[in-house]
Amino acid sequence: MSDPRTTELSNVSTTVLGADEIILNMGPQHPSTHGVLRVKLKLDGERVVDSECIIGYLHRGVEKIAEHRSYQQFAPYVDRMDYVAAVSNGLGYCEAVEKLLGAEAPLRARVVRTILTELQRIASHLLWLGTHALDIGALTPVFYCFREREEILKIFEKYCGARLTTHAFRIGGLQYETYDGFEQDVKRFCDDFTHRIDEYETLLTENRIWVGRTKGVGILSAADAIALGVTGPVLRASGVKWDLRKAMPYAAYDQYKFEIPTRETGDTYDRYVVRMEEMRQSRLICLQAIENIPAGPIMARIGKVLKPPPGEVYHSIEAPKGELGYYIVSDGTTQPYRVRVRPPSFINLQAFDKMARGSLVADVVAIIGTIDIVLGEVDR
Amino acid sequence: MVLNSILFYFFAALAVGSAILMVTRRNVVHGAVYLITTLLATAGVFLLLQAEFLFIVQVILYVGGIMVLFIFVIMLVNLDISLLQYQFNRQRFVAAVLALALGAQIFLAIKMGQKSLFPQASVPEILPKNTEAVADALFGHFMLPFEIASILLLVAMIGAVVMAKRRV
Amino acid sequence: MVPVDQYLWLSLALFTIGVIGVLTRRNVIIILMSIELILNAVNINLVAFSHMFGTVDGQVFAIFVITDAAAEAAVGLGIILAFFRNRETLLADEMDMLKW
Amino acid sequence: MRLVLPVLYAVVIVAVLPLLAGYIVLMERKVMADMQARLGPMRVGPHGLLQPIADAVKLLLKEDIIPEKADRLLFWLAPLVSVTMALLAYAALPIGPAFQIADLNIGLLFILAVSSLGIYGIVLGGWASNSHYSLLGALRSAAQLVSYETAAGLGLISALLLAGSLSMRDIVIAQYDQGMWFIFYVPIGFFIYMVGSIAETNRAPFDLPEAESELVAGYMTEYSGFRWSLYFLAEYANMIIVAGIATTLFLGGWLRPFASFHDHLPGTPIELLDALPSLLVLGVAAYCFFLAPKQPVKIQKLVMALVGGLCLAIAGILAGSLFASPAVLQGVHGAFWFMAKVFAYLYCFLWFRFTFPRYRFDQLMRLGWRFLIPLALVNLITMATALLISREWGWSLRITSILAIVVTLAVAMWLAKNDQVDSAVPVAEGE
Repeated sequence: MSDPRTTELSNVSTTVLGADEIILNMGPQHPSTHGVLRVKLKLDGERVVDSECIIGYLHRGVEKIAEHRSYQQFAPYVDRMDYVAAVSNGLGYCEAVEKLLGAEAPLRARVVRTILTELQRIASHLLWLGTHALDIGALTPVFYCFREREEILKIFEKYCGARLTTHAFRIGGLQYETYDGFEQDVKRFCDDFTHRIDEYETLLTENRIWVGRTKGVGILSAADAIALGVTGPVLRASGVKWDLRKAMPYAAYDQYKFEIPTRETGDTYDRYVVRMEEMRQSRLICLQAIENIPAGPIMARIGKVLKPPPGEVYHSIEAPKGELGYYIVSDGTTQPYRVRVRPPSFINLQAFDKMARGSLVADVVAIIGTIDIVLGEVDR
Repeated sequence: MVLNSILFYFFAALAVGSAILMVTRRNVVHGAVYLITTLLATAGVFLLLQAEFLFIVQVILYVGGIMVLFIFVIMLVNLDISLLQYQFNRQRFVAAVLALALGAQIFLAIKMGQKSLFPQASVPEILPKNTEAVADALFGHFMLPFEIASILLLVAMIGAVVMAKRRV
Repeated sequence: MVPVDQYLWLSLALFTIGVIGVLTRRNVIIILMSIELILNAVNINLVAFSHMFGTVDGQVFAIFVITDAAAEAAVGLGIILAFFRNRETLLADEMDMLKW
Repeated sequence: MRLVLPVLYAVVIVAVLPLLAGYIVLMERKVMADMQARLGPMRVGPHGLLQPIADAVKLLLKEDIIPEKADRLLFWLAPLVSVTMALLAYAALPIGPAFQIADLNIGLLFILAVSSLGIYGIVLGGWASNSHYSLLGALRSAAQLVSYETAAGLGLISALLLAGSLSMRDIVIAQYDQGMWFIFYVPIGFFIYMVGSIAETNRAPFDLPEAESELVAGYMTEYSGFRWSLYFLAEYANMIIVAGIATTLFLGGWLRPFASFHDHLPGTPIELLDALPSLLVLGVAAYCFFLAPKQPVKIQKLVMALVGGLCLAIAGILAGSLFASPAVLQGVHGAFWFMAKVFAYLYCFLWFRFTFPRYRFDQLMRLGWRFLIPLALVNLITMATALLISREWGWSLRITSILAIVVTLAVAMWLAKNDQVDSAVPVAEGE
């Protein structure tokens, strides 16, 4: 149903309407659809009978662009997909190309990458928390979340000069050495952050209204989640303990101890709890990594012009929103023959219909928020 | 006391005028608004009759409750069709004449009995604590009717819920 | 002081208008509202007499009338809603399912 | 003279209320900013003090749009109904022993009746706009108002039992005579009224008719400019009204804290409380003068100093009335205490708004009908029993009311526990 090609001739509009049923279009311009998602709802009173996500309003042809850029030139483009987690996108792409080249980034680079990616995960979850709470009507958390996210973005800015679309990593390692005081900055943030999470939790976790609005809303069973290919916190909230950082360690994750938080029910509240716990775990990873950043080079010796041998590679990482995979086919030239991205938001959005069916209109807002989509990534 | 009379005739004119408008308007919502005006004018008349508690009951219950219900239902049912239909039924002329005849009869009845009915327009002493008096009457002498009325309301409530339910 | 018969005239006027409304209009909601108008006219009488005799009995009766009006409105509107759902009409002369 | 004073009061209220509403908005924005770790309006005037005036000018100058297919008569009428009813309710509100337009012996019922008519402004406005969002918002709003009015009214009755009168003035005097504000006798009644009043004024967390993301702005969607500001004014006027009712019934109205000790122990240090208002306002004035030189622009310095001067004048009046006759003292200080309590109550409104997420509509209705109304009924019965016991057996009302509170609390716990069904959508059953 989330196929961008079937916009109007969709299953929702062609089915016959019952006596009390109406079609409601939410979006693409709507405060709570997080960008330009358009949701077509068939309602019986306020109850959702059928739903369909219509996407493609932010399609920029990122995958096609890749075929006309050299490997390095394409790296900044991936930042524009999930623009609230640009660092993670960059990590996935760089590692995929490295795999294609048969090279590996030096350990120091991998550790710094891990730290920045985990900070990015926290930032992405913070943004999710703020907007999700705002959708449900809690006005205040969003400002607190942005306050902390600001700290993370400041670290990014100090490191590479950019805040949002950072292009922090290069194929083969890092372009920049860490700045003086990088460790202290991260440490200060991590030390501070544990109280901040407690602060959000006092506002929300035990709040009767919050629990009432999220518990039992948008339930996704583990079987459904696996069948739909859902990944990330959405999958883990349904009780599946699957995290690529543990299952197929990349960067430097195999060196650090952390838990994979899971919950059983798979409702909106569980996804909230899982993400909150993930932020704590990310903080722990950052703290462990910052303790001991090994010395050494930050760039592998891969040469200036990249000409990977013909072949194909699939590499995926655990992005904040789920499994972010890159499938790259090389024909031996300086430009990739084909790049295919497996964006977590796009796949996770497929679960929307499953979650929304039978709920009320007000829940739809909560469900869109809980999947944590970024339309830049869905539409690419 | 002149003020009293002026207010009475003002309220009376308002009530009758908007009642006529209510019966003749095509748009049901407008009709409801005119009925609300009539009811409020009547409430003003009650106030002139020193029935303060009844004034409040009229405003809270009639205007604030029953009429809200009416407007609710009017908004729930589709209006656009009924706006185009003819508003008066076939027997309208006969019915109007009969109604006017009934009115004339009552008029005559009141006119003829006027003297015997009201021997002396004796101004009674002002009821100082109207609310207390009504409460005493309601919970004292009229206790049984009061309880029956509440049972009636309960029955009506259940009936309304059953009627309005989509699937029983 | 306004003489009591003035209240009766007012009441009579409202009553007659209400009766005309009930008998001539097709829209069942307006008919119901006209009935409310009639009940209201009765209330004016009751309160006027209550005032004349210096007791509150009439007012108590008026309260009962209002209670009755509330019950009637609730059930009546419930019926209208149910009827509208089934027949999609609000016109009294089209409500002829019991006629044959 | 019997007519002049009320008319004067009425004029003052009508003139001051829009300004007051504007400054409550400013207060709201400032409180919100403070709770969210930011500054809020800072540009127009020092610390945004002139922001409400700028907003008002903006609203009045905006284009007045009437949708083409709207019902013009009702579209025009509806905001007027809203604002008229809101203002009418002020007729019986005692803002001090002297400052009341009319002391009706059905005062409280009058206020409730009139403010319940404000619903017509909402419903008719929503209908007249000829828009689905407006209509849905209006229907939701009306359903919510009707439901929560019941609960709020039942909460009020528990205090009325103690007062034994419907006259707003007598209610305050009863609290003076009994030496205690009614909130201490019926805290649960106060709680119920508070929740009910938030819902009645459509404030968060019950702001579904206005802010629910799918309804845009509820019944006000199609309104703009001056008409919209009328609705806005009505909303804030209603907030002040409910705060005024709560203040009068539960918080001792215009009485200052420990007002009754005045009679018991004349000349004791507790009299110092009389000086508190003037000292407080003096403090505010001093703070303004302290801030004035720090303002960046010259005109802002001037405005800040003017505000300080205004506070100084108020402090002067408050202090001066200490030496005037008791009637003047009561009148001036009564108004001060009344407004202070109203603002404290309103502050709670803001506090809730920025703390709680929004209810879903079915949860809202369930809270009203399955929790608040039963609780209000139980509270009423226990309170009446307590009153009866203290009257028949001569127990102290303070003890019996505590017993009543305990019983009611137990019932509240039980109700809350039973209400803990999971929030999954209930199975469809009718409308």
